[in-house]
Amino acid sequence: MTTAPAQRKPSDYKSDLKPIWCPGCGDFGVLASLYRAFAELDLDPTNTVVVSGIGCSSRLPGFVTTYGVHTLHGRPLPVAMGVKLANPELTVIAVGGDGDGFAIGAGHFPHAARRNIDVTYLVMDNEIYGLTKGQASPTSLTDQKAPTTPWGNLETPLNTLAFAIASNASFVARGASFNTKALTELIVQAIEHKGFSYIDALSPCVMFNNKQEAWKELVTDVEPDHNPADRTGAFDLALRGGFQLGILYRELRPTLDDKYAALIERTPDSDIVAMMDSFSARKGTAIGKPVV
Amino acid sequence: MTTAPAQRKPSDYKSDLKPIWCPGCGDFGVLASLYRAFAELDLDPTNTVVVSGIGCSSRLPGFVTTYGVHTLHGRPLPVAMGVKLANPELTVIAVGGDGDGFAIGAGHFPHAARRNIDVTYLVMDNEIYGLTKGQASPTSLTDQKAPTTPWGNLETPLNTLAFAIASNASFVARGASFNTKALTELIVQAIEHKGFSYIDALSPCVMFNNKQEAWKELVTDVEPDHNPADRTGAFDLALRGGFQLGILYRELRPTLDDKYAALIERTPDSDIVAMMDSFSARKGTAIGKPVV
Amino acid sequence: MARESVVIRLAGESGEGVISSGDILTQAAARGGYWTQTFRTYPAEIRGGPCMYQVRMGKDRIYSHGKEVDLLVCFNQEAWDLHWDSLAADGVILYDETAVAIPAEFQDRARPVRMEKLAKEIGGSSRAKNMVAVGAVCGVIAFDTTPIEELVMRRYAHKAGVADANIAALQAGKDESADLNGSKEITPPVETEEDRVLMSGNQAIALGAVAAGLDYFGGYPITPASDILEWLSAKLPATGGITVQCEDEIASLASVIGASYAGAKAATATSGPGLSLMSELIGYAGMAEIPCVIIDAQRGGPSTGLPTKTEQSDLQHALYGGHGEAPRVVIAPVSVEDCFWATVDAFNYAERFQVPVILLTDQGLGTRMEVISKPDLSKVEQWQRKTAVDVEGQAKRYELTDDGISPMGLPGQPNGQYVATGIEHDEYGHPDYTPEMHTTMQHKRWRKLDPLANGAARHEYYGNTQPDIAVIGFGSTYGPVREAVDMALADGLSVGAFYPRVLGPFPVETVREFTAKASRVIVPEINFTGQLARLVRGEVGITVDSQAKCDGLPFTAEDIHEMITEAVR
Amino acid sequence: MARESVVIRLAGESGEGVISSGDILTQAAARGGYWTQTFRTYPAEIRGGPCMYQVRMGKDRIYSHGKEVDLLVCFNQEAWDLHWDSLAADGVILYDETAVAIPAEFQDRARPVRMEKLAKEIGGSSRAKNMVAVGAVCGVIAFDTTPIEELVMRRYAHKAGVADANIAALQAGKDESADLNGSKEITPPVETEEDRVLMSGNQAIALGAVAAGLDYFGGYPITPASDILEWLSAKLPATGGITVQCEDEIASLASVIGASYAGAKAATATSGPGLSLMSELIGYAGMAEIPCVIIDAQRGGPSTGLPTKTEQSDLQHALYGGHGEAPRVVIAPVSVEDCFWATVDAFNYAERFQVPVILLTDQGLGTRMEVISKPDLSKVEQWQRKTAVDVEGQAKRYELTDDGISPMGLPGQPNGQYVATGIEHDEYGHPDYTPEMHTTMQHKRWRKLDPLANGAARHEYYGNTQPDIAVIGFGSTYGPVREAVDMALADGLSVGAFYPRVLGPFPVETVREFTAKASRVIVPEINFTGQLARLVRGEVGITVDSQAKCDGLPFTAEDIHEMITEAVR
Ligand SMILES: Cc1ncc(C[n+]2csc(CCOP(=O)(O)OP(=O)(O)O)c2C)c(N)n1
Ligand SMILES: Cc1ncc(C[n+]2csc(CCOP(=O)(O)OP(=O)(O)O)c2C)c(N)n1
Ligand code: SF4
Ligand code: SF4
Ligand SMILES: [Mg+2]
Ligand SMILES: [Mg+2]
Repeated sequence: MTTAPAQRKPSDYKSDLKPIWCPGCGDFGVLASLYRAFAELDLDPTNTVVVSGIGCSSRLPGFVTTYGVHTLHGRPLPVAMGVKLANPELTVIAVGGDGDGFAIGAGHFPHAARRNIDVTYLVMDNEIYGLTKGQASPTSLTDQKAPTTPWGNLETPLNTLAFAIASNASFVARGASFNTKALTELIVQAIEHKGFSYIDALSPCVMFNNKQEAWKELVTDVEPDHNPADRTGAFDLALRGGFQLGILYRELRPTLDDKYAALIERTPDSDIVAMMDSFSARKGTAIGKPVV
Repeated sequence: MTTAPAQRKPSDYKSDLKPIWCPGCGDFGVLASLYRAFAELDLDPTNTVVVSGIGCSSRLPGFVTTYGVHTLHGRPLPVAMGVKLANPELTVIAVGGDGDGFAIGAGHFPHAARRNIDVTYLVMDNEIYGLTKGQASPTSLTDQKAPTTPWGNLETPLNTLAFAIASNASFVARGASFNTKALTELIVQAIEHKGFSYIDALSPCVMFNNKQEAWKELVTDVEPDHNPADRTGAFDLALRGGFQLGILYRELRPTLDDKYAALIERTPDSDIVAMMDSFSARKGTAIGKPVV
Repeated sequence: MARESVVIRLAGESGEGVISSGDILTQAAARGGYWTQTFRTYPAEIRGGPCMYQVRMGKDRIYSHGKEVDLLVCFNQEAWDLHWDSLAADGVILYDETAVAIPAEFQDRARPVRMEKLAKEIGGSSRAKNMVAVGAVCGVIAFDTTPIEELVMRRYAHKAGVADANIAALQAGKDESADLNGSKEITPPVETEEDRVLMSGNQAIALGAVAAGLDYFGGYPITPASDILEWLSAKLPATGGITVQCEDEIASLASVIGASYAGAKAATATSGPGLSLMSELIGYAGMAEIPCVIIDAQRGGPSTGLPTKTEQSDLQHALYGGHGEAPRVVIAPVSVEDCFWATVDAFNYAERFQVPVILLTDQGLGTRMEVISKPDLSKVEQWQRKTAVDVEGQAKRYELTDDGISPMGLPGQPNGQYVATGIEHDEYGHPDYTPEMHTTMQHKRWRKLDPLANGAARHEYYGNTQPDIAVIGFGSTYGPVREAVDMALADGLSVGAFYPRVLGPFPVETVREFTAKASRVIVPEINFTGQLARLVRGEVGITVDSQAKCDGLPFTAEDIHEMITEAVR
Repeated sequence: MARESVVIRLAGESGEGVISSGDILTQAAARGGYWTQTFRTYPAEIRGGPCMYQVRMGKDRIYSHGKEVDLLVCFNQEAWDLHWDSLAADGVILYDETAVAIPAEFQDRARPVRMEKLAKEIGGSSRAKNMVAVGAVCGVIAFDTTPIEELVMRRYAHKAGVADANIAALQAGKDESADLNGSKEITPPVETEEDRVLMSGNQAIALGAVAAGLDYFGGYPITPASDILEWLSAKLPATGGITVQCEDEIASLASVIGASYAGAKAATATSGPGLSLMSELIGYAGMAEIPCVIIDAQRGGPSTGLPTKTEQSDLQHALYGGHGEAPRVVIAPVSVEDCFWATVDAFNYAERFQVPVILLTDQGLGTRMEVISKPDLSKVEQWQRKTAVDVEGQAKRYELTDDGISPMGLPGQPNGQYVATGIEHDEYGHPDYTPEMHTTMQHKRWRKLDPLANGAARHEYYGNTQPDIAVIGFGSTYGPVREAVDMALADGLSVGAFYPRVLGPFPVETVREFTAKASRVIVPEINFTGQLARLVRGEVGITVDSQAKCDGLPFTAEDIHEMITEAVR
């Protein structure tokens, strides 16, 4: 008989690779929160997959002892969906940057959300492109100066929380790298949530957009009387100025993998032999295409 | 002296190409509304560009006497942005289907919206892929049967109005092909609106998803006391059951082309000679990259 | 004298019953024991536009759709205008009496059929036009209508009235062409116990995927590949697998890669525009060494092009598409039957070599219906990927092995953890951009394909194996080339055809041997720039005679025979 | 004896001042009247990882970055470990006294420099390390520091204290290497009135675009192309043009196509991953005949690959990428100077032939700084597209003309209205999928490129024009090849190089002529599979000796010289 393993510690999730982030980068705080959340949930690294795109933040899977997929710029969500649907036993976490998720990857987000794939999506939002050296991102502020906006950003930033709520994400929250305790707790709840959970984690880029101090001024906790089941209320909260930390929206509805499991359950079993026979030239199928 | 031309008639916008749509297709009603709206605005076909993607609905530009760009599946919005920015004098209308706009094209929508490109985007929403013969689209209902969902659609449809409001579209409305008078009026207002205007036009596919009669039961007009300046209120309205016809949201803020015009205005003039000189090996630039 | 095969062409406006008539005839022929092959053209619009359905049936195996039409059925005037010049010198014509005017010189071999009128009289609506037309055809070729009646009974099992009306329409149609009846009599089929199936190339692919062990299929609708996704959506859940209609082709392949990472046998299907969009991810799969199968049903290009026409113009993109140099396998099945086997190969190669495999078919092959010998399922092998089940300590996911194939950890397997990545990396998958590592790893990744270049892949030969006149083609042109080789052999020529079933990696030595004694190498292909010809020249360094055409139509055996004949002149 | 050129290599941890030291040296050398060329390697991460900056300067025009290092400056131990074996036999070493240990056998030609210490003492922080290092270098090569002081004064015009401290650090550095000073003395530059500029390949491209009349630039950041977008974002509005950072590369090219449709000269820039994503739209631009320029700064691939390393592995994708067969022009500039001219050509070809033009550079060429003769702006031509200004009645947008070029209506032009489309179409742009129309239109679209294949494009020759040993390359390898040809000519060999500046359409006849007397054709390129070699074989049908390497580093002249020498053995 094997003895039950002791509860895992945060350090058990730390890989041999040293993070390549700049000293002080917010992503360290997010990573630390992730380690702690994993430990709190005692996740088995063998059954956990962290999927990312491309960017500073997207290097995260390398620093974790779980399975990982460092995909292409903007593609973590559809890859994560494939992982989860192929093996619903796995805990799947997608991570990445604001550019990865909401510029090139924006088209995948609403579909992951409305399908309610059982994946936690943790975005390290620094309102900038870190890896490519500081260009504006879809969450950069209007008038912000950056190498591609030397005269000031002409665009209105995307409110990713409002976007998530509108897209039918079933769990929408915001945390911050400089508040690891709360962020850890949010990650725990997001992973425990059955369905698509989105966390916007403020995570300052000290190199190209160091707003840590400014952001600390702007954060407030979601008020305790906020009702996370109220979608319009959550939307209203998302539009409010400053950064509301906490869970804005939460809803329970069947996940995509559950629905597929039910579908497989409800379709009568068949196999290649029967399928091949249905094309028999002599026995003949009924005229027309195969129907269910 | 030339005499002022008489106001153009709807039929003046009708091209020689006969629409290839199935008899009864909702797109006829949308096209008729567009002709009328053009006539009401007396748009000059020479200065008007209709941009589309791929789908039954995206064949529309061929049936209009204006300039047109029949682009690729999902790409009308970025193409329309390019057209408008290159020549802000033009009236630019993007059209297409629900699949074109919200499946493959979903990633461009929030950016067109938050940038407030001065383009009207008219989606012929039949909740189905018409051209490829009836597969489910992102707006298809849950449990709907279609060739790719023979066991019923497992997904939650995207609420495109809520999505548009969350994405910061500055004009969000819904019309229906079977209500051409109201739709004409909406198109007129959308084109007159300075900024990104989105119209979801219900437009039944009689071939693969004929919901015309059902939809007629479900439409109601936006209540007259609805305040289109209230973003949360608009969101709430978008979530309500049934189809609300009318303008849900409207806001005036500077358009992207206006901002670029102001930027060009505010940057001191220069030319290739001066730019080349700034690289002079002898005279030498200051150390480092060129700065503004 | 009865003919061994007949070519029947039905033509009219899309939506008028042309397609259903063709389908009924094809299924009836199959059921009646004939070999058949079909060919269709139809507009890219949903409604309207000319369409055409050609059925060739015969007592022996049929390899191409045939050139000269023995029996032309015109549903409208345009059908006559477009197709009269495809008629054989003694070809006969049936036409809707109200809609078509036939020139005087054809009158003696043309017969009016009251399609519309009889359909309405008997069936109560014009829907039964197709049955009238099919009946008339059966009369001309002296085809026993029993199989059709059976099919009708099955289809309308619970609607006796409808079934009766259809059968009545069929008989009435037969009477319409009474004085031509039997004029194109077809030899009765050979009695056999052999099991045969009737299916399209796309269906054969879907079945091949199931046979190979498909678990996950992510796709996005596109003509002419959609029905693979559709068929699998109906059938795969019954085997425990699933299909997802994704938001676009990028998401389709991304989800396939995710599923495969997690251990599933995974595939997608698309046509050119989708393949273009997948370029970046194909490179990722090659770099991260994640098995996956991508089916590309080529259509007329470039761009949106000719969605419902056939072309073989994605070859170079399949081989080289995507920046950088990522290994991949490119397979081109040569027939409907081979669509099944090539798909099985595709999965097996993907799993064994841990690469993306692109299966190149085309609109013609994917949509044509063909009677084929039923694939012997006991011959299907399922290869599994090399996994990291038994590793101790940290898994070397990208271990440098002799054959380049490394153990792949699968989530759930202890100690298999690694990070799949598109960044250059060391054996552990850790980022490493040194010149040495990049060189080493490119060698490792490409080395995996060596066996396929050097004998492990099965190719297709027909005729002489070291001919004087050598024909090299790929994919769907095999059928007409095979028939043309038969004609040329009958002419007494030394001729043979070689069809590489695996085009990437290219079987350089095999082609060199095949062409060793050739005075002429003819390369027919359906595209504009002669892609295969360029490939053969670039890889093998021999002179070839490029015979490329890009009219959106398949070759006929006669086309190829003429090329061969020209070559010896 | 003073040397005509010296190779200086600075190496250390990214972020330590290596890059700024190299930049200062380069700019000072340029200002001082030297020709220079630089070469850098750096990690793909923002912070940390080894980086290297090599400056070659000399009195004559410099074509390559040089192989053997005359002076190595080590900021840390790793720098020594990585670079000691690049030292020339008599190369000298400067190193940070606290951080580096130099083996005994190098001690006599290595000198410690108190980089950190002096910087802190003089400048108050370690930021001035770079000045100490530069000062030490100046001592060794006996380079007059005046230009540096001027640069410092300009930079810190308003901060006298900072300027003084920097200059003091510079002088202190010079003293550190006192006993090596002058050991690598460089010949003074030739006095000249000629105007020269110092710029990178990317900057030359940005300037070329402005010179060609760029109106609209849509881009998405990606290494190593981002600074084209960045530079233009700062500068283009001053000319009335604009840049947009789009949401991805698909949107970038889509917006460029939209802008061009509306009459703007429009371009985008990217690297491999972005080019892959653009595949479908490149085909669209080819089919709809919309002019546009796509700059691809190639980097190490496949997939995410080696973002900061150089490679020439996108050639095939540039030529064939995307399904179907859509015409395009592929240009490869051969030097920083040519980046300017090739960009002008790119716009002109795009406008005249109404096609997408892909400009292939690479990380090495795009990021290296080079002193070049200032391009003579009076020689810049701006070609305009053929428009439909004067048409009467309905415009035949895709009119079948002899040269294939049709009048393009621009919004705002009366009677020019048409619908641009990726569907096969007739002369009016109306959908038409008939076999005849597709064949006709493919011919029309491709015919436009004939002039470029047959003499209209300028190519680059060096050495003999019909040599015994022929070298064919493309793009950035020109510099080292040119130097190697000089070496081989000096060896008495019959040798010459041909660089097609336009690779698609390929100048088949030109290559045939160039190689007519060659006993060997060497094709050096920086990739794994030998893409150019395959292209030459496939297009010209000649035997070539592929010399492909994929280590992410540019060739040196010595590498090429060795190939040539091997060839005659
Ligand atoms: C297709 C493609 N386009 C562009 C890039 C270049 N690129 C790498 S990361 C990145 C953006 C990074 O920003 P973000 O996602 O916010 O991550 P961060 O570095 O800020 O954490 C870009 C544009 C790429 N790798 N692939
Ligand atoms: C890249 C690409 N993928 C797929 C297709 C096939 N396709 C053409 S139209 C279409 C969807 C049409 O649906 P929708 O946009 O709703 O338009 P509708 O026909 O319903 O008006 C698809 C999937 C394509 N043309 N290009
Ligand atoms: S560049 Fe910014 S985001 Fe990237 S590692 Fe450095 S601080 Fe973090
Ligand atoms: S298929 Fe549907 S959407 Fe398309 S034309 Fe017909 S009715 Fe309209
Ligand atoms: Mg970011
Ligand atoms: Mg639709």
